[in-house]
Amino acid sequence: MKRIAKANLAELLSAMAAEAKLYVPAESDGIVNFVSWQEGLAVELAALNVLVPPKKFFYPQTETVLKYEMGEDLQIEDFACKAGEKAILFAVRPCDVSSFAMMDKVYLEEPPDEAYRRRRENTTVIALGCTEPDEACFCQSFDIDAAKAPGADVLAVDTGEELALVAQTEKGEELISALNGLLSEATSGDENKVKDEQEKIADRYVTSVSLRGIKERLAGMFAADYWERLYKRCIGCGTCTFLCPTCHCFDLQEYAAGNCGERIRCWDACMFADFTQMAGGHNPRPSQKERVRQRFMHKLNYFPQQHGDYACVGCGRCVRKCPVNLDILEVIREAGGGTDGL
Amino acid sequence: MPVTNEGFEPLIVAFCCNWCSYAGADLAGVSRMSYSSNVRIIRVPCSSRVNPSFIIRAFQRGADGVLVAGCHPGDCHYHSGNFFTRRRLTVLKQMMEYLGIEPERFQVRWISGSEGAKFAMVMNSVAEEIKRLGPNRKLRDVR
Amino acid sequence: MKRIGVFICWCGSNIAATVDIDRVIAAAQKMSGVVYADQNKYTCSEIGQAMIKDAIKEYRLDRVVIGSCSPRMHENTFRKTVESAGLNPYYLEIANIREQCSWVHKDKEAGTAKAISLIRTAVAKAAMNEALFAAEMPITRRALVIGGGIAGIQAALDIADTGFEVDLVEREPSIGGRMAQLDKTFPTLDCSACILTPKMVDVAQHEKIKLITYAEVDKVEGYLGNFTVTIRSKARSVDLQKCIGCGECIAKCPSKVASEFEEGLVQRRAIYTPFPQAVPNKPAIDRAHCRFFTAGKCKVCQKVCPADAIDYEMADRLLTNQYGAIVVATGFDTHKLNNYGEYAYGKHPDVLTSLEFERLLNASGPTGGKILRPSDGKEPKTVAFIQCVGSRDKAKGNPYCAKICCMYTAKHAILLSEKVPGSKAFVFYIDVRTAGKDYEEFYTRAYEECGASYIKGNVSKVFPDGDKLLVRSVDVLSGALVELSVDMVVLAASVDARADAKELAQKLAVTVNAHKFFTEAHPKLRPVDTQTAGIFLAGMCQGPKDIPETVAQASAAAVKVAAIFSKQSLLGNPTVAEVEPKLCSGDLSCMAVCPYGAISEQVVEERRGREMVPRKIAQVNAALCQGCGACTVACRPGAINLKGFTNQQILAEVDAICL
Amino acid sequence: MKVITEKINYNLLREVEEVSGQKVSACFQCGKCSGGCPVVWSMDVLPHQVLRYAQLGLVDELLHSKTLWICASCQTCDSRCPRNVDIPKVIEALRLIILRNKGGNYLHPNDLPARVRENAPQQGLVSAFRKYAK
Amino acid sequence: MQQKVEGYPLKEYTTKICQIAKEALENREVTAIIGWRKKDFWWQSPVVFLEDPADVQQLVWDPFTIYSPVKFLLDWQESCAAKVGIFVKGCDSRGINRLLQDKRLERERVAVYGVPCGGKADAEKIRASFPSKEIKSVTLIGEELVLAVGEREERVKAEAYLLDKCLSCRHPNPVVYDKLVWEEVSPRQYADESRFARVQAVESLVTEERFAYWQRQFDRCIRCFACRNTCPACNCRVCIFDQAEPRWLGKANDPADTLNYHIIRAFHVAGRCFECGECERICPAGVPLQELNRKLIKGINDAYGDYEAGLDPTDVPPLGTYRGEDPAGFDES
Repeated sequence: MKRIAKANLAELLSAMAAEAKLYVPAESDGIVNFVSWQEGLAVELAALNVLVPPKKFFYPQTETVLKYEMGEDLQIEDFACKAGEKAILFAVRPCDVSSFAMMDKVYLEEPPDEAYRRRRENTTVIALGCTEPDEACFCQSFDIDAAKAPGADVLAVDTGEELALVAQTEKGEELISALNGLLSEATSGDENKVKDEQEKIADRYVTSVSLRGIKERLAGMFAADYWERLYKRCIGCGTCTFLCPTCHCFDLQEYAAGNCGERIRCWDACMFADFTQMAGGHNPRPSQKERVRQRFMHKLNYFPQQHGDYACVGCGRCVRKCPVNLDILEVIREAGGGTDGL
Repeated sequence: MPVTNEGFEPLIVAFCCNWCSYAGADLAGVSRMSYSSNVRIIRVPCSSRVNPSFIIRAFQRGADGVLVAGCHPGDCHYHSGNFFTRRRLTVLKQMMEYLGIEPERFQVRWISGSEGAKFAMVMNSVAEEIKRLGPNRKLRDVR
Repeated sequence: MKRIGVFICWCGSNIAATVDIDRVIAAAQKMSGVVYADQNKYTCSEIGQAMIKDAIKEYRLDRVVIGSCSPRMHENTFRKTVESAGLNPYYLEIANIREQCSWVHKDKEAGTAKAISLIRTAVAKAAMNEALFAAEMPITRRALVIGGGIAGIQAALDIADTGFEVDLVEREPSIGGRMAQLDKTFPTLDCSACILTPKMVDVAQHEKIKLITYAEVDKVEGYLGNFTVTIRSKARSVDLQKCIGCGECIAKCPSKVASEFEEGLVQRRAIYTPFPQAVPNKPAIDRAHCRFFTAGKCKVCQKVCPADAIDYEMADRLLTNQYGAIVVATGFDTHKLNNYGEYAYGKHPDVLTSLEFERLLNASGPTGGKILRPSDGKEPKTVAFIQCVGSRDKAKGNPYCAKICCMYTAKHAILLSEKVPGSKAFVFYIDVRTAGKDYEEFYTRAYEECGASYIKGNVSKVFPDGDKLLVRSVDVLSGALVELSVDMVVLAASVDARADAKELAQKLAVTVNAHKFFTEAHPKLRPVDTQTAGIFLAGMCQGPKDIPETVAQASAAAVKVAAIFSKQSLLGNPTVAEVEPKLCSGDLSCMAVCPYGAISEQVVEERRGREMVPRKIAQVNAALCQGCGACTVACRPGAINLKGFTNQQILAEVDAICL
Repeated sequence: MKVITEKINYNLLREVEEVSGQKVSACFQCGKCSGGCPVVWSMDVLPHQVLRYAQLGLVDELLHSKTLWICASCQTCDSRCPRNVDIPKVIEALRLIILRNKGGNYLHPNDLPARVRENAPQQGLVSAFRKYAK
Repeated sequence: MQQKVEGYPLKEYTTKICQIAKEALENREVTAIIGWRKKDFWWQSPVVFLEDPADVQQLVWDPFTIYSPVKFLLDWQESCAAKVGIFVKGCDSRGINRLLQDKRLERERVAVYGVPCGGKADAEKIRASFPSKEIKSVTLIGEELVLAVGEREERVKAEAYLLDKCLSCRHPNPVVYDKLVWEEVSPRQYADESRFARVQAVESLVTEERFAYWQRQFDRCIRCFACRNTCPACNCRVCIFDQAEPRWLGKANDPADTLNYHIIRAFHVAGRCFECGECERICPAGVPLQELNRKLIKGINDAYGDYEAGLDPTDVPPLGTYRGEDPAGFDES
């Protein structure tokens, strides 16, 4: 374990930026997002979750897949093999770190998504352990220890005046050793302090849900009246899906002009009316009811069936940001374990 | 004038109503009035046919300036079309300027079928202004 | 994929001199969808057109792009060319590489680059061109003429003479209008009645004309070829079928009221015909002044009627008829002189309007054609004619020139000198306007031969001065003050649009100008048409004009009507708006901006789940739509599109230009 | 009198219109003003001629005319003018222009209290200027 | 002037609302009620749909009954033929007029219960002063906000904790209703001045600063369409932005296309936006959309005469009409 005074953070960031493209959480107009770090930028360490989840670094909202030109012969330029600039993500919260594992199940399963794989491989993730969840945080219910982030390359823990840094992977070791000049070795006192901080958090949650039996309950609920009641206040925006660290559905679009064209991949949201719109006009999910059902079924039933895990990390973004307060907490409580409100 | 604009040939999309401004352009041609070759005309039946989306699209695709030209108020071939144009495009123009787009980028002018000289003059002055501004970067698509 | 053919015209050297045609052809061949590109020295020539037709067949072209002169020049020519080769004429697209390229750009490099860009744009649009077909509409071959003055009479006769049915609606009990009030007409001094009365009789006797007097238009619906008009036939209280026109009732009627026809100079009865030569020459009861209708007893007319034609129970009737075209000929009102206290009109009996003076001249008028002073019945020896009363007066009258006053005043001066020997006319004018065949000569005659004194000076005030009238003015030309003592003053009152012109315009969905004169479709080239297809204008209702102009316009309107009626069916404009029902929200913002009333609401049945549900959406009447496209922008979801200029086409053009 | 190029003051019309706020160019010389003027008998230049000279830019004719000082601003003319020209205002403007050209008024309008300026009759003011003019 | 505000504890208001809903359902005047209920946290009062009179106890009126229930009427009306009862605040009621003017609502199929509103609370402002996790409840009593925080009760001046949009609200009282739930309140005095304050601030910047300002705002846009979907003026059955042929808006989140979206969205509500401010409030990325909407309102008012949307459903919005003598925002020579 290494440590550095928070007062010297800028130096550390500067050194990291020399290693790779560095992204840090920063505030602008009241909104915290991951942005590219540059000298003088104030890093926001107090905020829990940034607005747009860091999945965007592996799976950008918009990316070019290929470009082509039609002439005598067709020329195609592939962009996937160019993806993956060396990068460091600093201060990713443990729930978001957990989401990477979920995304990996989608994009790294055979055949892997080349662009995603390259970005994932070339990015070093530094997690920032949480000490104080807010009322919308419920990662604990998904067995995520918010103080720790086993999936991260490096774990940072805020001990007040200092940050403690623990390398957890080979990539992490490399980074730490590269930064060694700026770091000092942690004492056993520091280690105890970190341990203390990490232990406190378990009791600081005010919100939890029981997932017991939810997958099974939902399996039988496809035709339930419940959805009829639930969907009514959904306005079909993409807030929940775009802000969800585990939502991963995309659309492919063609931007053609004359004899040239570009194919792009961009985030899409199952909440949108045109998500399942087919060329002939038919839409297998004709109303918001089917769309809302799809989202929660996917998160709590289909995804666990396919991949063994729920597609939710309890980050609470949807709880905080849904304009109509229609969130996964409500669905788990009403449809899931322990609650008989159906 | 910034040095970077030297040699810059802007692309200007002009939506011209068929009855007045397009006819004005024809008259400028018949009268052999030379004007900037940066202008490309799209013929529409009436200036009220010009959807703000067309204008934004032109900027997105790389136009450096957009002009909408129609009959003078009261002379509309369709009686009232340009009165609606006037309100709509006033609102659009105000908004674009508010969002930080230079006012010269998007212009609306009334040019009648008999104003060939005015057509040529307007085209030249628009081209001149856009040249001075330099390329449109604010509204241009990245792809 | 479309198979597009591109044809570049040299236009001799007009295009070829500043555009490198070979390079344009080479570029066109690489454009998406283009399977053939060629050039011709004169594409509009027979050889050029043949080349297009051959290429369409040989290369199975389904869209054609021609780079040539302005589409405003040869679009129709080339549409026919592609049509004769079996394609829809709207598969053609023209790139204007002459007026908007070769003629305005001197630099060959720039000109060539622009020509390529214009061709590319036209190709992009052509690829999205759809086959368009003009809607075919049946025609009701019956015309409605509104107004039975000389304009309406002429229009009705001319339409009827081409063999089509006409209904002529007149508000008053008789047709004849203003012209019937006149004595002589300038510049020939023809007797007005002598030339008008035969036409009135022709109208009454024409088998194709149905005369509907004492009636007004209530409601107009429909469009060119298919108007539905409701006419309110006012209760005449006299059964026209039974009435023999003997006049017994008029003679015995006890109620008297100022005669409108005689401009109030004499009185008429409550049951009356407006004038002796009325057509139909059968009376009507003016209920507002009839003793029976106002006081509840009398019925003298009923008692004396030998034909039992009086019907006090008669009510207004609504007649609804179909018409294919409408001619509006509602005439004018004379300007009210309330604002001109300085001329003492209404304060002194010998101050008259020109129309009142006209009645004094008329042999069937109140004085039997003698010019006599209303005050004492004596012949006036000196008469002051004041021009522009209410005309050219933006302060308190009409800003426009009434056009006829200069000429009728010259006529009055001439007639005065003829009827009152030794008399003297003073004409106070601002400018004298005599544009018209033989008009200047007529005016010259007034001052050269008939002794009229023309004084350039607007009269400032008329003072009653015993049995004389003191007229104060200035002679602008000499700078002398003028103060004349005259026996009579005649005011050339301006002409106004009918007070209710705007109401009628709204019923007809046509427009009026600021002075309530009906607006023509184009001030130069379509002076008879309105903006609404199938509705035409004749006479003063469109603006001040004299009798020959009125008659000419009426005949022109008749030809326009006949031209419509001579067609088998009507072909609409194919570039009309069209609603995509799936996208339409039914909020009808489109309707608010349509100047033609072409958009209405319709209910469609839509499948929702297993049931069919009704929903209101917009629909376009292709017959009324003129294709401006204002609606397409008002429609936020883009549900209403304009054929020939679709959103898709224009966006494709934008994209191609910016490539 | 004769109108020759040198005599024409091209700024006069604009200046008169600016000072008077009246559209002098709207006058089409109908003479109705002159015909009705109660003091016209004593004028050397008739009201319509005043407007004509102003239109033509004939300064001298106006400068030396008595008419400008005879006009009583009774407004008979402008109540009848078909072209909406307030002739007394035009004449007032001409008086002002002449007085200005003479230069150096003893009394400057700004010396007057604002209330007097607004409410005093124009005639009174003009008299004051003339009286106190150098 | 002391403004007249909600005078008694909110519990009594809630009772009133429940009572009206209960009667309407029991008397079968309506088959359903749209109102607000309380959810997990103190700051959540989402819209609720009730059909059973026994459920009306769920209804609440509290400082967070912010979200407009109005737009749900569109879906409700399409899926159900019966009459529905709806509680509306001043801003919501203008949404009703919006839908009526757009012919998207049949007035006789809605029973409108108008709720005069003294303003709603801004959870962010409260969180800045009190620990969110410890807040149990927030109540508005008179001009005071009463918070139960942990075990203690805190009383603060409400104005400092109200939503900005409520501070510039001109019509706190419903403008259309069948029944007024309680007596009207008077609008805030300073509403007029604050209405265009932010617009004027941005207007005073030079072109490049304005562009930088808006670029920073739109950069955060995630293209979730929440602003559109929440807006009662955006009531098209198929939004132009959702159409594929032609594609008016690219799906890639490109800066120029985002600008395209925001320009056209604002243009489509020009003269129709009734200033409920929900687009801005619910924007997850904090884009100040109301500033854009109000700029257009200001421009239209200045050029074509004052017009307030959502007050009279029978008039024609400013862009659907014209006058011959209209001024133009461009060179008309």
